[in-house]
Amino acid sequence: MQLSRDQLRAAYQRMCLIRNFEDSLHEEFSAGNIPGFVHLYAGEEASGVGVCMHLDDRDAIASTHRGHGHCIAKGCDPRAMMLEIFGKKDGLCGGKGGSMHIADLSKGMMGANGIVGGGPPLVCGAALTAKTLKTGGVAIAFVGDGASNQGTTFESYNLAKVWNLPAVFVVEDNRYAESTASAWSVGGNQVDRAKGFGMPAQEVDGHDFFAVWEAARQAIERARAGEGPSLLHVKLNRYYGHFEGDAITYKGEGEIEQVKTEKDALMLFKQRVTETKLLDSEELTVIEEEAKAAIADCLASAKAGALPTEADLMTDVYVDYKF
Amino acid sequence: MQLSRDQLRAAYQRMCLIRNFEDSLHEEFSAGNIPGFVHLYAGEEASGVGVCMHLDDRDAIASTHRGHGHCIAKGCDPRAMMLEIFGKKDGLCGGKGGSMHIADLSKGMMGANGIVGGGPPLVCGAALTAKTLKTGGVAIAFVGDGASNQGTTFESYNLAKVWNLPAVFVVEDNRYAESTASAWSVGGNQVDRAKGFGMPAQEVDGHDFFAVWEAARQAIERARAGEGPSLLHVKLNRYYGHFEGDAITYKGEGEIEQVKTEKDALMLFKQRVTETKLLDSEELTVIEEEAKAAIADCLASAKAGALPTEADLMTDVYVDYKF
Amino acid sequence: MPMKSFRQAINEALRQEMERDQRVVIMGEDIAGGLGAPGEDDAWGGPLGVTKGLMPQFGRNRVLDTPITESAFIGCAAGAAATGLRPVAELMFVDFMGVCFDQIFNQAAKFRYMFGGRAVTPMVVRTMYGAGFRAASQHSQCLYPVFTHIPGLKVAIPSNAYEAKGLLAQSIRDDDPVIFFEHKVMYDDEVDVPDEPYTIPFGEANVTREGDDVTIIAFGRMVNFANQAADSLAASGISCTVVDPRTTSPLDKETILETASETGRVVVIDEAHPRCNMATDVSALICENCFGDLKAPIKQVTGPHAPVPFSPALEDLYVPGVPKIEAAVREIMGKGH
Amino acid sequence: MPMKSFRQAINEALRQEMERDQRVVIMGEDIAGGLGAPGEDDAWGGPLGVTKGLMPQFGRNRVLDTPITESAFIGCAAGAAATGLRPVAELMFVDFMGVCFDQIFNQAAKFRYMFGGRAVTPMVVRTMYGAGFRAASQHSQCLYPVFTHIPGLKVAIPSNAYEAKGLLAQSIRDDDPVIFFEHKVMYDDEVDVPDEPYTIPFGEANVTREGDDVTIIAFGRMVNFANQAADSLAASGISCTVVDPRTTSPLDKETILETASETGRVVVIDEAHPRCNMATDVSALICENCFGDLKAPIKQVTGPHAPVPFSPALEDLYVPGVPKIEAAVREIMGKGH
Ligand SMILES: Cc1ncc(C[n+]2csc(CCOP(=O)(O)OP(=O)(O)O)c2C)c(N)n1
Ligand SMILES: Cc1ncc(C[n+]2csc(CCOP(=O)(O)OP(=O)(O)O)c2C)c(N)n1
Ligand SMILES: [Mg+2]
Ligand SMILES: [Mg+2]
Repeated sequence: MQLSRDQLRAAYQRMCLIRNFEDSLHEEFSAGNIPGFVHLYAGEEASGVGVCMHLDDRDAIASTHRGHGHCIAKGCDPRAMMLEIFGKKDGLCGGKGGSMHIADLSKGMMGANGIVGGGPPLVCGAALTAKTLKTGGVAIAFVGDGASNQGTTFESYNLAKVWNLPAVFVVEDNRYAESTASAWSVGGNQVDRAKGFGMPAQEVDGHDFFAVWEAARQAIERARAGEGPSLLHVKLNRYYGHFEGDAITYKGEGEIEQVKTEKDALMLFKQRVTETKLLDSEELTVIEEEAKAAIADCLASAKAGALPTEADLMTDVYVDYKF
Repeated sequence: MQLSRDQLRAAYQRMCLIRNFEDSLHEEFSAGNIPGFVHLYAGEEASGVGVCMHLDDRDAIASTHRGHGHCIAKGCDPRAMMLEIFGKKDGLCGGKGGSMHIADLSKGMMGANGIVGGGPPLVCGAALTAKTLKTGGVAIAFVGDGASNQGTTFESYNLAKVWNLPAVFVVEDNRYAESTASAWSVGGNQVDRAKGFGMPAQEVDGHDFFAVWEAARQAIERARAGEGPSLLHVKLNRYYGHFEGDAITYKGEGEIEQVKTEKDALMLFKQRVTETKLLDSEELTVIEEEAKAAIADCLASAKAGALPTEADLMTDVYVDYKF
Repeated sequence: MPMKSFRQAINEALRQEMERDQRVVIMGEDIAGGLGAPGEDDAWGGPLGVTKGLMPQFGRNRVLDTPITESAFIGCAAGAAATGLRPVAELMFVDFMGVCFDQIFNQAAKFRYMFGGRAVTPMVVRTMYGAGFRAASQHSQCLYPVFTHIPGLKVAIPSNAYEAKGLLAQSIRDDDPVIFFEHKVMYDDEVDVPDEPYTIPFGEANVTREGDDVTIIAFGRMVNFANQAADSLAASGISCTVVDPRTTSPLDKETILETASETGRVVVIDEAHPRCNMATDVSALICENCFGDLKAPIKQVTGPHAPVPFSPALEDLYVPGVPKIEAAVREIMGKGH
Repeated sequence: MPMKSFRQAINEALRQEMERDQRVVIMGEDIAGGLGAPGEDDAWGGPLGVTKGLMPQFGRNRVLDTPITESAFIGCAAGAAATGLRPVAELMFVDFMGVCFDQIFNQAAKFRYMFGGRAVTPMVVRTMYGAGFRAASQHSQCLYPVFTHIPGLKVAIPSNAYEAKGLLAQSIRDDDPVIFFEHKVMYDDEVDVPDEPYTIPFGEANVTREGDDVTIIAFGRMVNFANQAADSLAASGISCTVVDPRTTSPLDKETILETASETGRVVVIDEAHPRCNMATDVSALICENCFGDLKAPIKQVTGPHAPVPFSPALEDLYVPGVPKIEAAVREIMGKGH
């Protein structure tokens, strides 16, 4: 399978949007402009985008606490996201969700999730909806290496297998859960675990957009064809701390820098498409600059946005309820 | 490794005690003499006894809702158990626990459990105690095929592996969880699942006491030697319904009878030890009759036992508490 | 009107709602039963036969047996509800909430708020509660106070078969997540139940007795005990109002406050453990809002602060019964009663 | 006496109890941190640094970092407690209870009763609660009413660093399972805390202010707000008693009832959602037991029946603050206040 030039441009654009989105949040957090827990996806772009390039609005994804990248990859509006993260009334969730709870069901984005392992069961549900209503849709659970040890995740593997659901589990193994290495916390390994549940699985280099894209293509086609769930073990790295404010002392010296220089996802993508002459470097530069400008613009909107008010406090608890 | 004649006698005695215990409960339930949920272990004796023959009081087991057999195998007093199941004051748990919550921590029996998948985390705890206090003990979780799909079970596999705990998981696969076949409910299989977590595992014929005994010996020695957890997939059959009152219409015609005639655990044991002349059939008959009499006696005690009274209702909620 | 059992009423509500709306699916452990097994299909119809017959009518695609995997299938129901189905999940015993509560209270209950109103989660969790079945500590709890505490959840507790049918139909048609409580000792209890579908709105209490002296507010199975107590107290000249709030969330505050003010004497009956339960909830509500009308302390009659014991001898002492309710009423009526 | 932060006080209690008793072990996610990683060992010391320094002193065998596996490690703590250790498990945020509640409320809490008194389960679950941290709906709940509802559990909610140190030491020495609540916005708050170990007994309330007009009963962080309100009300001539029950289970009923009777006017402050919470619990208790002494309705000041919103603009409205407490007091004092 081959990506069209339009698809390649779209992929690079999304990756650049994510990178810029996260880099600006990092700055804004450091400047004290964003409250709460903020977990950045910078460095992991190829995974979210490589997977979501295969999806459309009938497909659903469930994300994690580290959800911004998945949101953008799945087509959520970065401006509304930025407003949300700044707690503004016009945020994607009216300011009520914040970074850890961004969602847009109209785009099939079922939510970032503050609960590690919260997403996989929900994905079984979206997959069940697709299967029952015969929408042709599939559902993807993004699962951290840390979340890969949570009971809800294993149960979802089994339920998806036993019910033959159109689901894919994407284990994004960025080598750490908070400060704890996945090399320590994961008994066995992701691929063997999947096989233990009777699911096909493969390991993928998560810095390589094309590798993710191809592996995801197979898994998603399989699910769409009614052949059941499978798992991808995507190995990658995050560039920032677990959350903003993390001093990252647990990582080895130069660990992040080495990844950045040797296998940055955007860099690898650019090398590949220019070397193979699929896109030229000028158009890539345009995409980069547009992304940068777009995010700067989102940021300006977010800063200027109005806050929610007392009238918003008690709305949206229920569809209807007699208080 | 070879079992001594004394060990063989003890093993057969325990199996006979369990069989008689369960058969009498079946009758008593049918006669309306026992209330509540009663899950019988008849048919599965070789598993509990084959495993527990390797254990002593420093070792712990956690059981399931189908706990009577494990209790007897681990050395709990059948009389006190019977009193408990009849809800009597002198029951092993003062009548407060009943069939689903029999326990005797002094014997390392951490309790039957009304929650499917409740036991494995507790076993990690007992194993941690053994490891931390260097008692030399090991801890065994009995897990049904149904319970093998519960998140708590998987998490316990991983925790035991990552912490290198002296634990063994014994999956007693009696082919059904309530009315649902394990052939349907278990994605993948037990041995591959264990391997997915990096644990050694083997499949065992649970009708064959000697097979269980040998596999358990290896797993328990491994754990005692500090080499970490492992799993046994024990395949067996239950003779009665899921609980007493179950019409068992989901099973195939003659399914239970065939097991009883072809591979009843007591029958196989007897054949093996008499054929190999380890024990003679007279002494086995004596053991059988003694077991029968012992259980009849327990039953009489249980029926005659006094009930708890209002004074007992609010005791044992706490060690101490200011109401 | 035909007499139907609590079990039949629930079965009928499920059947009628499934007929009415293709998006309604039901799921749970052995709700049909016999999956993968050589014998009878629909072998169980739920552990106590409540869902029997639904699989033959609606098929395995809408009657979904699950492995033992509450967090996955309850979460699956939440995810399915958010994406277009209307699932009814059976949490066999509410005591099992501890293995799946996150998917209920952090996911389903909060989607709408966290997502700024841009989500609906029309799911129902049917679950058994209550003592009296000799089912011991881990199969006998009430726990509805815990669910009532959580914003975003609705909680229905039918007191008989008629209520069960109407409240369950409403639960399924409702666009918010509803936890539906079925008392396990009531399944064989019969009352008149219409054949045709009907709903009972949430947050509207049912006043089952009207009286002048004391208002008894009770939940679920306890409503029946309260009615019995009221009938027997009437014989000794004490006239009671009995209120069945039907749903604890939303709670029909108006009816509660009105009936409390009318009599000025209140007894609240709650089978649940006494701390932070519905008895405290309703007592506090009344004490805050119609203090001036109160003639006596508000009495609470509840289960004790202890796990549910197995022994029938103890369990019978555990469950708040008619005599305890009568005694509480007589106590606040004061001397001479 | 040296000033110490809430964080330091908890760290000190853990350290001293671990020194005192070899059976005390602590476990949780990243409570030391850096496991399997090339960089700093003890890199985190818990997500907010509360357990920092304990691993270097006591080693990895007693400071046990876990995978993200709450049901396994909380259950492990229960099993370890039942077999001879005295584990202190950290449930990072109480909001995560939903993935492990079974091991707490059906296992640890019930062992002793189910096993007829033949078990002790000396475990502590330390956990963060409360709003104000901009941590949104799934990291800001209180939920202690849920644990208070469960027989077999004890629940401690320290209101400052001094209380935290003494109550945590007691929790660790206690032979029953204790859930220990730490308000996440209080970690940097300092008060005088003795260096030497001490315990504060459970079920003995602390009366932090004595007054004649109104009794304010508050929990955890709210005690500080109640004190502030009392101080400011004193300026306008309203004199308040403030009661910090310290533990919700057991609850010091005597002190509550006594102080309520003395003033005859009561306000209960509870950060938790309003339904079936500690405000209802205490209100109902008072209304049942000192009705005759009450001069006014019992007011409840609580968080609203809504998930905790992320936006600081909304969260600030969410948390019950000093002005709301003052307003409630003035309201029951009646006209002219
Ligand atoms: C149930 C639960 N336990 C613990 C946490 C705290 N927590 C938030 S993120 C995180 C680490 C997650 O690691 P991983 O799954 O690898 O995702 P990553 O952060 O690396 O993307 C932890 C422990 C939580 N939010 N929910
Ligand atoms: C968490 C939980 N879910 C469901 C149940 C109801 N239940 C009790 S036993 C059982 C089947 C267990 O099957 P298995 O683990 O195979 O054990 P077996 O009964 O075959 O010995 C079920 C579903 C329960 N007790 N706990
Ligand atoms: Mg990670
Ligand atoms: Mg089974």
